[in-house]
Amino acid sequence: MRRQFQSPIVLLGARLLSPYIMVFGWYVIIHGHYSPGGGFQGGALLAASVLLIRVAGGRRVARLQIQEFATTPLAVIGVVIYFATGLVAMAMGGYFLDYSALPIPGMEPEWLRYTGILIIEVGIGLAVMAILVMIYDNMVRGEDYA
Amino acid sequence: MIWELELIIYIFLALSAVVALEVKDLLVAVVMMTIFSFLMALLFVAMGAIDVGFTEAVIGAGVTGILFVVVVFQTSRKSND
Amino acid sequence: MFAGILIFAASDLPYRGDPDNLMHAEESITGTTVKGNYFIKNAYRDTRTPNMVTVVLGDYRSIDTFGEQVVIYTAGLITLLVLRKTRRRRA
Amino acid sequence: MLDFFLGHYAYWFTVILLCIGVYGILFKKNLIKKTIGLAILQISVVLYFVSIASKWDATVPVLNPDFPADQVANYLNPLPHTLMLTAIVVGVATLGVAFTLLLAIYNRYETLDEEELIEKLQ
Repeated sequence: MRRQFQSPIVLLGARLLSPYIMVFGWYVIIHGHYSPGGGFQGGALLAASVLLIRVAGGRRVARLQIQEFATTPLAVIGVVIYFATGLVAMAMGGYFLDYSALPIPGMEPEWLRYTGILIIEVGIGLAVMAILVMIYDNMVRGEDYA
Repeated sequence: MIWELELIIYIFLALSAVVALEVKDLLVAVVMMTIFSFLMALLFVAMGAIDVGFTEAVIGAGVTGILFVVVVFQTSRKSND
Repeated sequence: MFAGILIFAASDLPYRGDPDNLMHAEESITGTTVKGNYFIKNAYRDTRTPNMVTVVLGDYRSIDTFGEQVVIYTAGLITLLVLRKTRRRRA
Repeated sequence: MLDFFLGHYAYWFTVILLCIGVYGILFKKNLIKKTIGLAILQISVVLYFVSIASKWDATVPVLNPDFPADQVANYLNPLPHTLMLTAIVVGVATLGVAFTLLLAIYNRYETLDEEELIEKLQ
């Protein structure tokens, strides 16, 4: 509707800043056991790095990073990672989402629970990133900014 | 918990909330809403809830601000009250 | 007036930050155990993870977190369906 | 007297924020202003839950070997933090649904003011 003129300086700044935000998001997800962080915060940071390119560059540039039809399968993959972890634990004889029954050989039950928390946090991060980007894409559908 | 710092942040929170509701230009209201979220994240960290403060700083100031700006650009910018 | 009633009611709440509050006690007034102290004592011993918030989010209350994830997934699908239908009618 | 004030001022300011949010929902005519009021009310409830979890002279809930975990007065209560962490993320998702409905209303009726909307509905 209200079309802004395209500014190359803003686009350059966004392209410089976006990969570092994405790396910091993965760091927050992986390192969430020892410092403040976790799946929700890391997923929101990943979504912020994708939305920065989309706001600064418009659809033509954003199509090179993550395409619009790819967000729904990513959200499904995130939910399925979480659910499959619970189902595998239940198939191995534990309760639903009981990580100490996961079939990884050679680990004590405490470290198995540590690994289970890590797996489900990757799932949460993917789902949160995909859904926040999906809301933005549906709201600006058919119109081009910047 | 440092109670003098929390008292100052509380007063600024109430001020920014009132300004965000009373201003006529909707873009200014969105910016005041972002300031409100940042002060709230600062207050959470001062109370010791670092995870909640981190989440509020990322989501309340980043993603919600972008969504508000998109809605204001797609609809009208002026408000009658 | 609404604010006055709420402020008067809030003045009867227990003091903030007191470690002897009912919420931080070992047993509640109905005799059941309060789970917060259990989380603080046993989080590192059970999962070898220092961050207690992550442990409570991912291990002890993981089914709750799964419910939250399904809720935000449904919210994303609602935006997809509603906006696709209205844009098609307008065009 | 100072003790009473220190114990309760957080609750009073939380009540004031909640009343500002209710005022925004009830008396503002623009729908975006109503949404801002909704966000303020939601964050004030989160603030109440965080403020009842605090203890004097306690550290953040990340395990530190200098403070033994047997004495629970050393650490804050991690349970309300977890509940509010998920509440914020679900809050932004439901806010997205609210924006979606706003855009659908604007695409059909070309206005966001409440009185004009009622006139066009009749």
